[in-house]
Amino acid sequence: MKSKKWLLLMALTLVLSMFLAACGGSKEEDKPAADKDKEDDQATENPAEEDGEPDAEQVLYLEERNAIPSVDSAIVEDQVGFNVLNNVNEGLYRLNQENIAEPAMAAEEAEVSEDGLTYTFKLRDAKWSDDTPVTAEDFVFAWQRAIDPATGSPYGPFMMSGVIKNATEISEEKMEVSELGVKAIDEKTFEVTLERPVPYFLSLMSFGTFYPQKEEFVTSKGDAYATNSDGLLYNGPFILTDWDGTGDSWTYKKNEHYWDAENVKLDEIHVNVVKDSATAVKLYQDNKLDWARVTGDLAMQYRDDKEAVIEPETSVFYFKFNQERGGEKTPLANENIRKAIAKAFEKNDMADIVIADGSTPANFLVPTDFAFDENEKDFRDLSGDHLVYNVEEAQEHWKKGLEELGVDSLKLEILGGDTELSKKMDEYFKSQLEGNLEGLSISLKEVPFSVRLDLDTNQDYDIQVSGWGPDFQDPISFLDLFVTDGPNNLMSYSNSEYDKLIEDTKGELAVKPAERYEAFAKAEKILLEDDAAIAPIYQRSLVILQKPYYKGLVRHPFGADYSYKWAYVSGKK
Amino acid sequence: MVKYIGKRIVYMFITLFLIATVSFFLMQSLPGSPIASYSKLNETQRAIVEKKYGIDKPKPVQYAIYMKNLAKGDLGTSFAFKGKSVNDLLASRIKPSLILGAQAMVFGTLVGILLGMLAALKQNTFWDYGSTFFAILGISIPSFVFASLLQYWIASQWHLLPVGLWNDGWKSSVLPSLALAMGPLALSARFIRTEMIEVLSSDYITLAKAKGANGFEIAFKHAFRNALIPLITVLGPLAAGLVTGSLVVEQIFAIPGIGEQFVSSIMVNDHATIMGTTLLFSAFLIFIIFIVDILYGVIDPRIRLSGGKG
Amino acid sequence: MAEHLIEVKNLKQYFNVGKSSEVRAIDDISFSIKRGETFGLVGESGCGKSTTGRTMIRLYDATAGQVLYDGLDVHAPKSQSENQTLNRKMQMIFQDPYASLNPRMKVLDIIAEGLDIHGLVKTKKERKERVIELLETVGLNREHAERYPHEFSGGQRQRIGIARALAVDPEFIIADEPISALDVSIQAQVVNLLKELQEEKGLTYLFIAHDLSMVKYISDRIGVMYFGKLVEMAPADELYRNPMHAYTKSLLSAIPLPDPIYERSRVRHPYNPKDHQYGPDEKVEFREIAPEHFVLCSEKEFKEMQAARM
Amino acid sequence: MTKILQVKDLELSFHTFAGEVKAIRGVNFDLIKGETLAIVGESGSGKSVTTKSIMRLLPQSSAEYKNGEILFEGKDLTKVSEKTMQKIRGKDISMIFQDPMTSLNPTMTIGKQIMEPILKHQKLSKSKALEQTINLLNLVGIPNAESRYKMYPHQFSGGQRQRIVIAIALACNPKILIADEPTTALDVTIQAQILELMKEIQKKIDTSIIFITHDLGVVANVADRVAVMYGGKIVEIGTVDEIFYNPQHPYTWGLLSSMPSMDLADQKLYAIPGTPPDLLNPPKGDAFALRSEYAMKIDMERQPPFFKVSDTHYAATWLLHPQAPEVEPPAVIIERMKTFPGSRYYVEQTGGNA
Amino acid sequence: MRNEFEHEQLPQEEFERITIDSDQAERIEKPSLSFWQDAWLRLRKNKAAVVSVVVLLLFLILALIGPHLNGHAGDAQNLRHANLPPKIPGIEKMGIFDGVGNLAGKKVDLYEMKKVDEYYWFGTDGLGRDLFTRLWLGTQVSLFIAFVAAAIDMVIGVAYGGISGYYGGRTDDIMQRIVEILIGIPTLVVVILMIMIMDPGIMAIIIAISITGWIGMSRIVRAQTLKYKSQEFVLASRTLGSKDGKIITKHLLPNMLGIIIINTMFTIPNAIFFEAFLSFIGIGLQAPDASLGTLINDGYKVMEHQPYMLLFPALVISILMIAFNLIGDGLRDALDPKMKD
Repeated sequence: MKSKKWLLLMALTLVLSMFLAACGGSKEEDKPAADKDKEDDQATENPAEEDGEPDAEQVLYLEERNAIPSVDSAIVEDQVGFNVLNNVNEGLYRLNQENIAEPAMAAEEAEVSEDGLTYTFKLRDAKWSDDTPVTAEDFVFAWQRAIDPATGSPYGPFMMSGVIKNATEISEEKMEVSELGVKAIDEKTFEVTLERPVPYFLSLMSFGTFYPQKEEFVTSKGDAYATNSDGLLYNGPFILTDWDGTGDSWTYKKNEHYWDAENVKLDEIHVNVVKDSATAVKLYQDNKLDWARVTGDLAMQYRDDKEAVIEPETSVFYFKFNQERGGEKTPLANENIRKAIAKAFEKNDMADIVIADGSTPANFLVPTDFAFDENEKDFRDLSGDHLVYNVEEAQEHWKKGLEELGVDSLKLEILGGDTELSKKMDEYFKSQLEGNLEGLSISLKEVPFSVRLDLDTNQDYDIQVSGWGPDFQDPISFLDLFVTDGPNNLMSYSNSEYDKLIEDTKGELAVKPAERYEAFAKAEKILLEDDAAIAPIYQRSLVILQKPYYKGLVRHPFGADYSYKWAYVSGKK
Repeated sequence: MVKYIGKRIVYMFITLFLIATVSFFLMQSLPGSPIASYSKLNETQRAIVEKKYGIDKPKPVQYAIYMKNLAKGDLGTSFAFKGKSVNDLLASRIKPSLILGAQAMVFGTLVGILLGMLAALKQNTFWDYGSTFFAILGISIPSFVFASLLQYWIASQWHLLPVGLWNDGWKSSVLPSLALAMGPLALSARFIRTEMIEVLSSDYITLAKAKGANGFEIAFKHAFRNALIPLITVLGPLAAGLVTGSLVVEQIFAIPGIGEQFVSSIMVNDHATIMGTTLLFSAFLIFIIFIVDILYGVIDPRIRLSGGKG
Repeated sequence: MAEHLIEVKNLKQYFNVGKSSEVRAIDDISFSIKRGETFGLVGESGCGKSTTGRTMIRLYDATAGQVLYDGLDVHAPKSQSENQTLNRKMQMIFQDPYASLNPRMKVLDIIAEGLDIHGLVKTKKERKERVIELLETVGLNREHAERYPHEFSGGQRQRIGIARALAVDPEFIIADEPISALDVSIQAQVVNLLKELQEEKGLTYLFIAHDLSMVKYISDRIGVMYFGKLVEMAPADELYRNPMHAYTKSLLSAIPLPDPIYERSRVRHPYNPKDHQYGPDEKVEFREIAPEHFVLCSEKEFKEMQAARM
Repeated sequence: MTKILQVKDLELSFHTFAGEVKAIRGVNFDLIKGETLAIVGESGSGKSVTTKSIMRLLPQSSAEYKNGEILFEGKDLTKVSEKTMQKIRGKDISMIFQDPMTSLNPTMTIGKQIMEPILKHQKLSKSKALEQTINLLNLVGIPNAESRYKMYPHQFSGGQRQRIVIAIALACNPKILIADEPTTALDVTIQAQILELMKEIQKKIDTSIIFITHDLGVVANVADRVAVMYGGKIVEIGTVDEIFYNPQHPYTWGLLSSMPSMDLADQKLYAIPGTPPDLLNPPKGDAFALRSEYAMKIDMERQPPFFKVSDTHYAATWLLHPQAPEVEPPAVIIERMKTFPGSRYYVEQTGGNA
Repeated sequence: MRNEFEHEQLPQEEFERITIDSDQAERIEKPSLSFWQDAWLRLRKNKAAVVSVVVLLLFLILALIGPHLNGHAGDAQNLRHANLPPKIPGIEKMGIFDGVGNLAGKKVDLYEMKKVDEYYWFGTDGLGRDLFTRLWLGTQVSLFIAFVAAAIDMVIGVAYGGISGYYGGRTDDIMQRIVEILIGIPTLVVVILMIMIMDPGIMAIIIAISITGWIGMSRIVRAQTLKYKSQEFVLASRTLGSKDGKIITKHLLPNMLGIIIINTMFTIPNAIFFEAFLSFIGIGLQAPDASLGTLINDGYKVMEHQPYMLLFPALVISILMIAFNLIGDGLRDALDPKMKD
């Protein structure tokens, strides 16, 4: 109890002293199958020092918030699945401890053709867990499988379309699968042909969708492929055991066939699904877990615990303003109304007191500490702040907007999630917006994630609290969302200048990094400052409780969340 | 009797069929498509996936297919656990729930019966008020509040038992079972008390007294069994209550049970799993009610022997 | 105007027809009641005597046969007004003084119910006065009108029940064991009242009872029922003096009288239906053995009885 | 003339939420070995309570012995311990209840129910007890006892159940058998059988019977002596002939004359007016006075003491006080008195109806 | 007393015959009490029930006026005042409710620290809203849901059970088959599904709770109808020519009213529980509506650190449930001592 009192004191002290910078924000409860936004962040290393001798017993107990829906690399679309894949399989590249993609199944850096369209990978002498070698054919098979529409891979077409040659056409059944731009030159040489130069292509290579699959094994398993721990072949640091496909617990065991097995220190990792954060914390305190996420109101209580780690993420949350609902223009089609709302809520207090888990206020779309230009300069320093909280300006816009619409009051609905935190935030928004904008009344609609997706798809909302986590390390991962008719636009926003800028970054600017980043900055300004198409709210952080003896955990800013490859136990009694 | 059982079994199947039908169409009116979460799919893929799951067909056809599969015992394929059969999913989740439920039921009714007997035999004494108050608390305090109190004190503070998870052998099951048992315990305590008091005032108890039976003999040889028989009738509702309780108790104690699974499936619109779980719950409940009816006949000689008449 | 106010012809009342649990509560009985007469119906519990009364007043639909009231078939479909008339003319007094009065209604409203239904009073005042008049008729007073049934003793309640029946000015009253739930001293009050009313208003009674001495006292003619059949019917004195059917004899011989000397010498004649030893083709029917004295018997028995009577 | 049981000045109250109900207000009687004493009275007169108080079967929470004693074999049953009472119940004193449908445990075989007191009080072996059970069943006239003792109560008819209850009561050859309206719920033919059975058994085992009933016919049939109860008191007690042919209390008159006799068909029945007294607030004087046409001033003020009519016959009515005016009983009573030698209306009958 | 008396000499006028007025014999001594007056007397004797009624009334009044008692609006957010512990003027001097919270194992007056002059009687939540006000607003909502749901259950249950029982025969057969099927569906499953299908909110919860909630009532009413319709007073009414409607409204319903009320008394806490349960698993009310369930849900997460957030709503809900149950028990004893179950 003492430590808890101490925590409370700390928490409140923080609140009082406005000592925000250091602490992160909170995090929104992870949703099952949170596909839309694969939230990730910035690779953060544990504060735990890397020194200390590993203990004799190398066993860890971890939690996940959800069960594993699938470990078929073509099918996986959720955080848990990608996380598992990252630790039991390996692609051509793997993010290292510094979160830099380095060759993994590839023996060395890829050879890139001058036009940036052809990548040739030399594979290392790696083996599957059944002691057979990993070959170039395995990549060809896996990638083709992922793009084959019959597979129903959510990420295959999403990641490959417009990147790998003919991917778009194949996914729309306009071409044969075999025409995908991949080729096994020989057993150990794999060649990829791109549609156009893609500057961030190599960072994709660590992404689960691009992992190899052994055709013989996949075919022999048929429908049972990847449905339990025996239904999968492993080429990563660990193998999966005790997973029955639907269960709430599983175990990672060290993969003796892994090429870099000597650097893998952990023998076993036991994972249990714990859906309730309070329970997870209790289990952690009871030493049943060595590591636990702390979400919701609890985050505030624990963010200053001495075993707490705040992991800033790369997920950004924002209001989506729907400009057209049910075929009719909404008041949000009015630019001034959007700007008014975007500037009318205080973000600092919100991050610090309402969310209170270390999350930081966001005046941007592309998160901080995520994308860097060639000079290692953060994209944020290039682009600056947009739509900063400013009541006076907001009220001016509001007055103007109402005049333009010819009304003196508006009733709008905010669509939000049904988690504890989103509800709390929604209430905060309601209070702030109604308080600052006279004549505005907000109704809240809080629904489960699946329902929200449905309403989003049908554009059946006014304002939606939405978020996005990147799948690869490039601003395009965010900015591509809002191009006209983009699959994630779903709010009838359209600005041709913006579209053009984004198109340019994919085309002519693809090989001009500096100009490309400038274009991104300009696009972001149009999206936020000029059009207020969306209104940024915060960039998320995650509070983690981690035992001091748990060392070497690597968190990734995109793709899978964690690598356990380098983790170890040191100093556990 | 055999004829009666046969008839009941037929009724059970009709009931299940109707429940399946109703829940199928209820499911269809749930907002959001079951593959809404497959949002990254393009049109082509979506069409293919819908075809794969058969949800591209008209509703009546889907219904017919579902029913046909159901008749074969096939509950379909989960949408959330990609490509896995709902049968497997439920099978893997039912065990912890059953263990908890059975333990809670046995413990709850046994202790409840004891408390109820105590209250009835010591009517209007401290024991009566005590156990009645306890029963009222048990009925009044929501299971999730009780579960979290147990977890907080016994596990978090005193470290007597695990906080949660399902990997500590029998220890894991103690607290959640206790939390679940509270409802049946309180209900059966109240029920037995009422029944006992009624039985104790009946003529045959007076006759037993007139025979010279002592307090113990009266309570246990004469009153107990007669007070117990009606308790069987509430076993059904009690079992249903366990299902309710298990939803949150499993969540609070992080137990991979079916109740917890049910809530998750609802959150992600996993139609097939929701349907499957609903049917499983219903079948369970119907079966319990059926067993209760049969048991009633077996235990109460009045019904047992007149059963032949139909 | 027919001599017989009521004619019951081949009345049958079966419950659960066609099922294995079929009960022949009334099995083809016929009798008639003259205007102003009291017809007693006796028999042991379950013999069908109450069912006969209830069927006659249309509380049950008859399985077969007819009940003619003043020539009008009671069970045949009729116009609203004919129904209303029948409801007024035939009334019933019930057995259980505790169950026959609605515990939630004041005596005033209980008695006035018939008045209200048939629109016999116009104003509230008239209504109340009529009720008080009725109360006084049955030996109660105006103070009782505002009270609830539970405040009355059994005898008083039974009189309230009579007042309720009288409210609609009936011609024919079915008294269904009206005294069997009352204490001896109270029984006389009720029986006297019924007799007085009969004299005053010229009522016709069907008096159902299992107490033979009271039935004899009040009835002009008596019918004896045994397992749904009328076994003997005769004027009261005749029946008691010359019981013919073995069952009647047995019944009469079983009654203890408040006369120790008689009791010391009373011999009981047990009845065993098997003693009749009817042959397969013997016709067992109602035969008139003496004027107005009918017995259910075979031809052979008939002759024996006649011989015995001589 | 051994007095096997003496009830002296017994007073007993129930505490109900409405107040104290004085159910028994001073009851005195003796029970003589081998006799049948009938207690008659209407419902609420206290007859059942009296017998239950002998057995101490009243709820301890609400019933209170206010005064008096119940002497059985030198012990005051109102004072002995519950343990002692348990030894007496079923062994020395046993009881038969009114409703045979509810007085047997529905979930226990009748054999077990009969064996229970045998095993408890006689310490016999199981097989001996079973043997005795079967004998008892035969005794009370249950055929095929050997096979039927394993059956449950609901498999027997009402009359048979009452026989079984009697068998239970007789299991230990009790000194006193209390029968609380044992035939009220039965049909008249069954009633006759049960009464015969009881008389027969009494002869066999020489037990004393307290027989409670409201049916004067039954009383006339079974009783040696009769006690008439009214309003929580015994108002008249005497031999059966004295009560039926020379009654002294106006209430007894009322009871006897309110029953139609088979002969006097067309005479109007005598009806006792009014309703029994409310024992929550019992009247000050004679409880019956308010319903009596023979009431005197003193009846309203003082409870009458017992006046002796004969050595065996007492009645509690002021009418027997020497100062009381001579009253004429109802005609029916006079008819009865005419047959009783020693009554004031006795008429020597030449033909004699001995 | 039974021995020989010396007959006491008494004044002769004592033995004057008197005539008792026959009305006297029929007089009823007791004051006239209707069934309800009688029940009320009995209920009054039940201490637990009386206390419960008082508590319940108190809570009802507080639910109505509580939100206006201390000048804080239920939806007024003040982030500077977030997460304050309870502080009540007057009582604060006694060392409880003094605004002191635990910080780093030390007791610190958080009000002083945050320079808050106002009093928050039950503290504030994470958005700085006054919990006292919100608690009673929440109680309002919970009670509203419970009362409306119970009323709907009652109306449907009574109608269904009444029709089924009264008309009997085939109607009854069919209606009972339907009920049998409904019983086979786990209530909770239906409730959750209904909530998901409807637009979330108070109405959805009410409908979801009512959708199977009436079954219990209908069974009881049916059983009662079956019992009463063959009672002699109903038969008497039929022989007088009463129409079905009259029989139902004048004879059956008044007699069943007691049991209906009792059952409703048990339905209400059930509905309160269901609402709380749904809120607890996260599919209950929409913010900013608060109910006891949502308040408990908020409090549960932080029970170790801000126990007051859980304590007050949990106390209120438990006391309400206990009160309803005890009143139900009391009513059962008062209205129908013989009633089982």
